[in-house]
Amino acid sequence: MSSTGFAPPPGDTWDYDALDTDEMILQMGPQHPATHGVLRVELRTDGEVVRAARPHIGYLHRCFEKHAENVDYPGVMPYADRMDYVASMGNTLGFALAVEKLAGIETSPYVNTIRVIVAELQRIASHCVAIGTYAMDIGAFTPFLHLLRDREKILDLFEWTCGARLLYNYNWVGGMSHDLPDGFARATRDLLREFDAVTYPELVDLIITNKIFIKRLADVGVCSTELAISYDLTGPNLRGSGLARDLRKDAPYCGYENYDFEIPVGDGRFGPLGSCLDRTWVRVVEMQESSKIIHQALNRLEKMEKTDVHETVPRRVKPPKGEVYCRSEAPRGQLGYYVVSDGGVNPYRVKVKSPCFTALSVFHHMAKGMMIADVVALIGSFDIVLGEIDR
Amino acid sequence: MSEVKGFIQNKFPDNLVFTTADEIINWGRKNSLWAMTFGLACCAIEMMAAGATRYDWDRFGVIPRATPRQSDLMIVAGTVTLKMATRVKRLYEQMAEPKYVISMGSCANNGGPYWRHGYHVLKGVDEVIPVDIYVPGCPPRPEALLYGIMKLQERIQEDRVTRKRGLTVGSLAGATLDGAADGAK
Amino acid sequence: MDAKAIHDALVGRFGEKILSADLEAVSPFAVVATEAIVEVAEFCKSDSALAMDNLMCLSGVDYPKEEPPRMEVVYHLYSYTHHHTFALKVHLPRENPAVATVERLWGVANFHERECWDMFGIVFAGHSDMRRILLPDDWEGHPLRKDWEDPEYYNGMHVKPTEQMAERAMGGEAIGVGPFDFTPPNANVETE
Amino acid sequence: MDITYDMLLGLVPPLADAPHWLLILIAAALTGVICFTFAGIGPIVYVYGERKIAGFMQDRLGPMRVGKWGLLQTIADAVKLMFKEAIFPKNVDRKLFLLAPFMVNIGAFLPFVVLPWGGRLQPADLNIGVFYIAAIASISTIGLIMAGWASNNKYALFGGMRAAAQIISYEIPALMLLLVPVMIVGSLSLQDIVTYQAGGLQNWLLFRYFPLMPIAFVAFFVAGLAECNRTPFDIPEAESELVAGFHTEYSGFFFAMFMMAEYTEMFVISAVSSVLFLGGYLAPHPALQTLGPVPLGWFWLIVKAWSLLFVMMWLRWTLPRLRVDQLMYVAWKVLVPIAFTLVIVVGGLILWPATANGFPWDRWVGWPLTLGVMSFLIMVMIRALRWNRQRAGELAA
Repeated sequence: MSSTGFAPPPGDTWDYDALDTDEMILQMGPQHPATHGVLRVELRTDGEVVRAARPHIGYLHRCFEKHAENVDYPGVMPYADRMDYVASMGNTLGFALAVEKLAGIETSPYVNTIRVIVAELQRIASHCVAIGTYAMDIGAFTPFLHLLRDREKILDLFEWTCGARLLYNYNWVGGMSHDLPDGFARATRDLLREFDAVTYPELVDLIITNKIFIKRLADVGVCSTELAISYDLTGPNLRGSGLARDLRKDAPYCGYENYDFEIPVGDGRFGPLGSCLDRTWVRVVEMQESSKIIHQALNRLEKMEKTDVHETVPRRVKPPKGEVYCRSEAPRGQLGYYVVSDGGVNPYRVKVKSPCFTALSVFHHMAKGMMIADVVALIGSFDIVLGEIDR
Repeated sequence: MSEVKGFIQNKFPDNLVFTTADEIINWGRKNSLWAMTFGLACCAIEMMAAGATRYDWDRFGVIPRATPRQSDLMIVAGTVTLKMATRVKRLYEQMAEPKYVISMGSCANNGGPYWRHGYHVLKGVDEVIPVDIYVPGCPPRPEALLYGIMKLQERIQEDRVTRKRGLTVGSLAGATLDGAADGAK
Repeated sequence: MDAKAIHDALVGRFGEKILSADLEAVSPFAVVATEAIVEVAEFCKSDSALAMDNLMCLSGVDYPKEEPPRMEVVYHLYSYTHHHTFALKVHLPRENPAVATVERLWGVANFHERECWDMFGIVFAGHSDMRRILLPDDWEGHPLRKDWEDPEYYNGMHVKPTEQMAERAMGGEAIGVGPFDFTPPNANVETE
Repeated sequence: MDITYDMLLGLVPPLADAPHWLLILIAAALTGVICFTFAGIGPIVYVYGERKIAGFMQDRLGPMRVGKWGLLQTIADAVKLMFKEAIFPKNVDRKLFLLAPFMVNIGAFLPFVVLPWGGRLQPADLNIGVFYIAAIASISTIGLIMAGWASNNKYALFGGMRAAAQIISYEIPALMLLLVPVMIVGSLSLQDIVTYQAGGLQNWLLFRYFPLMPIAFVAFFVAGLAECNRTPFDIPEAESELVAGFHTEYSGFFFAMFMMAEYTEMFVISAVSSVLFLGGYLAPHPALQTLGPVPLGWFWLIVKAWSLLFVMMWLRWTLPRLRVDQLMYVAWKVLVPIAFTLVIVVGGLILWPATANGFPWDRWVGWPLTLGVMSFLIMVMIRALRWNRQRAGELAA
């Protein structure tokens, strides 16, 4: 097999002629409407039931870590944006926190509050896309378009603040690229009022309490808490299995400690705990928590004295020799940056622990014995983004 | 209809309309471009936004189709990596004959931000398949994609269908993999 | 438990197998002997005081310029019950580095180790499915090593930006947007 | 058909002494041409209608750029598909691959022979009309399986097998529920069923045996949905799982034939259910039956069929898709028991003299209540829409 002579695992034989008659290998190929991008899943199916599944990734490997070693610290931001392109505020916030921790930069509470507002707005927008594409995988096409319409309003806010719709380069190391425009607070409040009054209730009774949706997801892809911890599922995937772990509460950063919000936990309301529906349910309730946080953050912002966002941005980012591992709560889970610096202008090594990468590692374990329609539901329930998996 | 010059010019009353076969066929092809859902990376999210409520591309007659057989427009939206390039080539060859390609985003145009150090990134999708329209931007706004589709429609409208096989806009089937490689050099 | 207490517990249990440690660093870590890494990891996970039941991140780092040129594998561990983190490091030689797998302790190590093999060439003995994870299976070399050179071609496609594209881009000349002249190779052959 | 026969004799008198079979042949050919051109034009309208309705439901415009309001959109699609290359993959079973679209179209077009558009405006008044429709509907299933098997593609194979399982297991409740109106009327011919329901709204079969017939109508409609692969039963061509189900390998004009067959089958199912339960070409009030000399039978049948078509399209864009085993569960554990009990109960009621043709309270309670429920539904929808708009407007202010 490989040059170092490792025999293939006895269990899953994957050569074609070893199949007995009625099994067949189905390639849910890199171009497939339900794989959220370019993921190839190799299913060994017996009729509709999946005997074994093997995900193949790497179709969107864009060499982020090689770029991070050849570009200076502020230059890594645009590449970090493009990793998880659905929630790029979360990536750049993670990297900024890591380098600030390494370089010992203290950002002002004003900048921290802006970061919280923008991160939570991005969480709502990212969950809109996640739940929308998930509903489309199950077959309902209209909720997807309704959620994208509501997401467009959030993108308008981002465009007004930092000029871009999808990839912002808004979090800099030590500050932000632009200050919030002055009408921002009023526009965000309008948006959130409409979100709480119309979008959220419509989302809940159009998708979550929809009888067919519950029937399709209630007892599918059940993931126990030990399996989740062992395979390092984080974020909504872990909270769907009943463990209330959220970095914004356990290890608060950016001033999360002075906002009160609860952590939604899957409670097995419609079936066994940890099913696909619980994970989606956690994401839906989390959107409401995020809007609560933004309300409090906006109130705090008004009472706070306005400092310049470029104040603590160093002219040349040269952190001292050393290494740091810093985690932040991105919409898809716990995003970890391991940054090693040798005192130079370019980072020596940046390793990203992406939540979707680890979520996909449990896929072959849970896909055994499922039907093909459930495999699609399982992929959707982990809300994976291939840009972040392949980096 | 463009000005038709010829011996039958205004010899008949106005309720008689003359047109050429090209006009009708191109008008049909132009207004029902069925795009293949081929989202790779960030540009796929903008392509979805282009298909969604605010920038609806259904107004131009574009429906997303899942199989290459039934689609005649391939929008390469996102970074084409080397591992994906062979799949892109195979999908292009599976499409039915008048097929058009829009390369959306600077990653698909020439490798984009991953141009300098991307050892696994293909430097532009035109190394593998012939491209009709390049839409710049990273990611291009949905309006830019719609403008690209309208530009493609103009190209289709002025194309002459009855020419020899292989030379109309949508049928550069001859561009094989190695043909494309030295074509680009 | 803070880093000091964890380090003392490890030294107490394993003695000289814990080679060195840096506890004042931003992320404290301890360097473990290569052959003892599985026992130390087993102890970290099973011991009630440490209870590191979550492998946050497993990363490879290449240090060619250090005095004995070495390759490192860094294990960042986290405990869901005690909310403390700690890092273990293993030093490996740069020519065919190998270390035992920790896949049986944390399932997630399967993917992390495959990526480490793919990017650095570090072999994890006893790994259940040692294949490349991100790069295509027929890719030669391991890109994240510091001595990595981009290949010229990968099955017929340019990997390094082509000179023609490079000097056109660098030369500031507007790269003509629009299809290159793709006359099919058999264009001039007169059919029928 | 007898209309065209007399018309033929009227127009071309020397034909009168031609042999009888030749006359029948020409008359039948004439009716066939008229009938199938009308049936063929239908999908052009329905595809445009579906895209506009989908646009309306998804808060967007739908096709606008092609004709005045995108009216020529489907014509552009048809022109493009005509000139598109129809690919024949190499190792595909050529004969079956070629035959499948035609089988599916046969299954979709032949029921038009029996559809009554008016008193004598019916291509052929077969006295086994309902039985004929049931037989024809299963031909398209063979076409689907053929398409799935012949295109030598794993996804198409799955699509074909799922189509076989779904349509066959939904035909059983559908046939049972066809029996209910036939038992009440006592004849299989569609013309008799329609004339039995003459005399205004309250005589329609839907409003007889008040609680039973609405249930039979809804169950038949659901079984009909499954018959023509519409959401939530569209698993044979589930885009998100099976790429495109059984017509994955079809391109160009063959794919156009599959789409035409699907939309025609939708019209056939809604037309048949409106003939059986909603009194085919009968107007809600006898006075509205004709507008001066012009008989409006065909207008009423189209109104009823298209309203049912709207409901089908409405369901498509709102409901998610069922999984294969849940689908079978609904077929066998829900619809088949309902169908059997209905047949037995209605059979018994007919034999018992007191309720020979309907419960005593049908006349006063039956149709007002059903109409009440239907109008309540529509009113709720409109109010929800207005509340939503008003809420958004007030918040934006």
